[in-house]
Amino acid sequence: MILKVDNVTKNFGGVTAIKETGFTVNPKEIYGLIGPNGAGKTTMFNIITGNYAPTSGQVIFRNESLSGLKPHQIVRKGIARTFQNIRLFSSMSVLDNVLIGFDFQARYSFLESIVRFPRFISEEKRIKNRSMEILDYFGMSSFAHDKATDLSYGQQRKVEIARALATNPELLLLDEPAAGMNPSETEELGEIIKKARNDFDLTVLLIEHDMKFVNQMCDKVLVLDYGKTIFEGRPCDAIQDKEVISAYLGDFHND
Amino acid sequence: MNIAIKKDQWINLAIIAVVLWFIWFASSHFDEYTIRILNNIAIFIILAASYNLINGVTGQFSLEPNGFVAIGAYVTALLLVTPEAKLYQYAIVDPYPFVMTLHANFVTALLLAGTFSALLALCLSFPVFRVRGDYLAIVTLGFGFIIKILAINNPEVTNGSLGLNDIPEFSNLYWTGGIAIIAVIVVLNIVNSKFGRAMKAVRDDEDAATAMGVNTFKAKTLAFCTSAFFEGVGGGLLAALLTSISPDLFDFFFTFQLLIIIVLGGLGSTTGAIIGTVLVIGGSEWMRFLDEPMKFLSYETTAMPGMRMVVFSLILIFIMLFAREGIMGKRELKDLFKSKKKGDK
Amino acid sequence: MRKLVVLASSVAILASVSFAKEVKVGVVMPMSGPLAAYGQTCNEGVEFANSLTPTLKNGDTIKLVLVDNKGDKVETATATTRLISSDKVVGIIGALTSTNTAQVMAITDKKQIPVISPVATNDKLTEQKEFANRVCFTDSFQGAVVANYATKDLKLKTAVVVIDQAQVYSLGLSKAFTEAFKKAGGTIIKEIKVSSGDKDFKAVVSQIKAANPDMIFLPMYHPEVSMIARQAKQIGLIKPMFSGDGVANQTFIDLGGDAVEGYMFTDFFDYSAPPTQKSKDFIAAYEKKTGKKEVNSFTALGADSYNVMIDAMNRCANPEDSVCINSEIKKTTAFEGVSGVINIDKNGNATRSAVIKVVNGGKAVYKSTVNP
Amino acid sequence: MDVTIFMQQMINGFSLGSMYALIAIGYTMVYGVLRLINFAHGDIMMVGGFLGYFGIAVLGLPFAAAVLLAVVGSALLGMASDRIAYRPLRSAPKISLLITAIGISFFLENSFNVFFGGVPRAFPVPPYMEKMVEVSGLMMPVSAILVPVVTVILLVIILWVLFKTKYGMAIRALAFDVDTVNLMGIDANRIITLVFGMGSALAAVGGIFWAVNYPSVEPMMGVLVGLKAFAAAVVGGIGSVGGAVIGGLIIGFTEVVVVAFFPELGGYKDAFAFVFLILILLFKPTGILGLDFEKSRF
Repeated sequence: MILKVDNVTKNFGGVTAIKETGFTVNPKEIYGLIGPNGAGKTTMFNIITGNYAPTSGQVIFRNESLSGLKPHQIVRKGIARTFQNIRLFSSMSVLDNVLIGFDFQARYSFLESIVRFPRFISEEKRIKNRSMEILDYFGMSSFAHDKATDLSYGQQRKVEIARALATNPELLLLDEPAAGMNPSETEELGEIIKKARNDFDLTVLLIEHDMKFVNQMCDKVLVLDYGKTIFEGRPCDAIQDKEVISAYLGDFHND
Repeated sequence: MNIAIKKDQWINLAIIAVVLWFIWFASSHFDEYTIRILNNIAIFIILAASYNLINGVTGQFSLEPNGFVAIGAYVTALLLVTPEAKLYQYAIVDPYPFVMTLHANFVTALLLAGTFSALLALCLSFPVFRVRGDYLAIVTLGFGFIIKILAINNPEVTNGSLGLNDIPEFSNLYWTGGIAIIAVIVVLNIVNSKFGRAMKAVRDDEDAATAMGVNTFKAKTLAFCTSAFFEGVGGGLLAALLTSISPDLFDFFFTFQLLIIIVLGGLGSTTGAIIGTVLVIGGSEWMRFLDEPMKFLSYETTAMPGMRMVVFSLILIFIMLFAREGIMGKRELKDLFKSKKKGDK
Repeated sequence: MRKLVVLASSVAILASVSFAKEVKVGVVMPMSGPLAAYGQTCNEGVEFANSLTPTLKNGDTIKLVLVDNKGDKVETATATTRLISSDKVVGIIGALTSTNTAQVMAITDKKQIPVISPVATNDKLTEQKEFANRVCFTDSFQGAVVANYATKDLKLKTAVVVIDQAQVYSLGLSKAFTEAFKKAGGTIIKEIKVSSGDKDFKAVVSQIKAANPDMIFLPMYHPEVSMIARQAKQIGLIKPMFSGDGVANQTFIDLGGDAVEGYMFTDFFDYSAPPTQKSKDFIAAYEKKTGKKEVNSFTALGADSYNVMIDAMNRCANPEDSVCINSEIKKTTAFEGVSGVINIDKNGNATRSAVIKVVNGGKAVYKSTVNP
Repeated sequence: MDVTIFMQQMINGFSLGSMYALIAIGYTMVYGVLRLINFAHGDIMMVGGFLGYFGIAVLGLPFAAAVLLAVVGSALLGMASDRIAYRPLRSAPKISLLITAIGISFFLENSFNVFFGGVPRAFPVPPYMEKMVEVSGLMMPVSAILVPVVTVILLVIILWVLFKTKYGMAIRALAFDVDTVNLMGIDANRIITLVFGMGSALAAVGGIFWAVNYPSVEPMMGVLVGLKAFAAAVVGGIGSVGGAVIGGLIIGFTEVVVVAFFPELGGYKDAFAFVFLILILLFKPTGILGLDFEKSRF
């Protein structure tokens, strides 16, 4: 068990976004969180990353509770994420974007950076090489010095995932990675995520609407509806489950 | 890769050598008036380069300079003025005993001025950086206001609105120019390190920066305290240049001038801050004609004192509307060469 | 024979004119910024005096170089340096406030250029400075004048003093008054601190009313004093009120309205009682030029700064020798100025007469003169 | 310190506080909608004062007509500043908006200083405003009573506009998200300009009554008051009109109490507004009445 969401509830004022939901994700698994709009998927994401504090229940990562930790501390524990609409740093190059991920892993102090101590130079070289390796892995190294926002949509998505991998995570949270992509790009993205999962021995938790992509990718899925869990299991079973269908397509045989 | 780094280092050394030569040449050949303007420009380069760190690089809109410059100036003045001079100039009320014992040489005074400002910035950063939104501008504006009121209402320490006089004139072009070079190097080293990248990430998208493990509170506070440190040192240099300071020297106009400088130069560009300083501080001397009677195509205007200020505010609005990037945008000197190289590739 | 003499003298004059050099005198005044009104009035006096006596005894013409310091210290320092090093002035008139004048003196003392300040009254200004002079009286003299007049002439025993911590003028004058008032047997019931730029003094006047003093001393500039007078009248606080030269102008009377009727203040000079022949001529010329008879005391002192400077230069063999000018200024005795008889001691301070005026029917009316 | 003196000070505090409130409302409305600290707001109040002065002293209008002239004039100025300076920057980073606001503020101050001179001008207060009213030993001018009354009336009008009219709903919606309002077929830019107009009109009324209570107008009169009014708006809860009034009263009372009961602190009077501001940010960043901005406004 790498991630355990333990009976979490979250309400904003009167609205209950998530109602006593719990699930566990095992190492190297690709776990899908699916459900109609407003089902609480993004809220769950934000609870795991620490942006929202759950009203009750807690999140346990590698049997250590995350409650009370600030978002950036959770990232340093090994949970990285990407955003639904790509949020690369607009004023920086692709390389610098990835280097941000290494920020907390570069071992030199503020003073050392001012006086350019040898440790600063060696650490900077180390993390620059590591970043280039990751970019190479994604075939993006030739764009290293271009402005991140000048790239195509697909390329930007790759840079965003590369940037998330820079924080050397164990759990990667993907927020609708395939959104806005044509089928061939989605196909290619799926391959990259699977390959990354094996090469960086990652566990992946993703939110997605594109059921074809979910089927192709996920080992297990959890279907949320109005904040409640209505199905957990393999994606192919989910498609036949009556409750899941009615949640998605509405109850048309309400005799 | 490392050939390029070597080349960059040579360029930097060449630039520093040229500037050092210019300082020597200026202080031995130029007349008093030009040297004073160069001193002003050097001090304002220190202030503008560091102010750009919090405003331009980290994107946190703050109006703090006049507060920290005041602190730096008073700390340095109290440490430099001789006890006898203090005794006779405290007219309103006798100074506290500890004020009389304060004495230090120039370098220690400047360092203490900077450190004291940086510590105060640290305390201020807690109420301000915990909360999002642009409260930073108003709190730092209020902070500058409170510092001025404290200086006026504590005659036992600051001699009140009489201010401190007979400060030994240590600031010459070597001091101001030298420290300006150090300040620019330090700021550039910070910007081109993981701390600088974190600051730029906070500017571009704070949430995404947090998602990359950046402690945004720490990044903002580091930028704020570094800015405060150099503003304190700049204040000390200014005190040792003017040889007499008083509370009304540090009002909001001081910050407004720095704002025009970094906006004109390009928010986020240290080279831009330098160019902005030369244009604004040098320019304001040249623009004195705006205050005197002017002849527009034979139409003789009477002297309109204060016209310079109107023109300054219009320039600021004009830049914001039409040339928001300023002269250098976010680019540094080296980027100019690089972009040319990339252009012809 | 006579034709020859006329010819010779005209040639001599022509020669001297052509040889007549231009001697530059610097003027540092706040022509813009918050103190603009005061700076412009004072500068008007300097320029008018220059138009009346533009040349020295030896024919050199005096050229005034005016620089606006915006009432700001950094600008003052830059302007003073420019006047000395690039305009090569032989003397400087100026800076209005004591803090900016201190800044000018900090530079001129090292460069050995004499400074005459028209209106900077702070006691400590000229101390330990060799090239610092002024034509106005000091705060302590002005404070003593008010204190003695209140205790001896008006027999007032208790007073409340309102101090504006942010103004050097207010601090100096209130300290001088308090000392003189106590020496003359009076007691200060309460000292209230306000800050300049303030408008709401209702709380202050309510407090003064509670203290119920014989008189109120307000050593501040006219914007604040007119507000206090108005709000005092509003809550029925009618007591004799005194100020220094900070309120000696028509704007004070306009702002104060009928609330300042009977308000007494000290001033350097009163145009309705010209103390010397020179001031009679000055007022007549001023009236011819501007149509107004009311010569403000700042204008009169600006003119006197110029006149004292020229008088000292005339007494020097070489009118451009700044050190000689400075020592001559310090020998000025019984000089008949526009604002009255001026004597300048070796510290550069002026001992001169002061006048006391009272506001009556919307006009400042001359009451009496107090000689040093 | 007998009761009448205490009551007198309370009334002083109340009239000063409502003065700050009047100006703070304008700040809060512009901030609520556009998340912009309108640095020029204090100076628009100064312009209101000057227009009032010109109306009465130069054009000889009766007081009411002069107020109208000031309100319309300032509203137009506010709208023009939005139209010319802020509208092109709608999508610009926040920092450009703030710097432009500072530029406008300095422009207004210095152009008035150059063209009308720095000398304060006496504001011709209408006689009936100066009449003193005596209530059980407490003396106050009519103008000091008028201000709280006017503030309450304006507060009611604004709340009515915000919660009962079509425009009000558009303004409140705008406070959430400018883009979606456009999708709803409302021209967001026109509404924002309208809000600027309303805010500036309020500032003009504040300027006039400031000039009536303290009868003088000069180019720099808006600076200090504007800052304190913004501190009041933040203390009360930025974005909440009711909060602005409460914040204004708090700061007004504090300043009077400080001078009345702690005379030696008189010099620090102006600093209290900012001390409150920093304290509020430490303990309750959303302000007394303020609502968490992620949720709702006003």
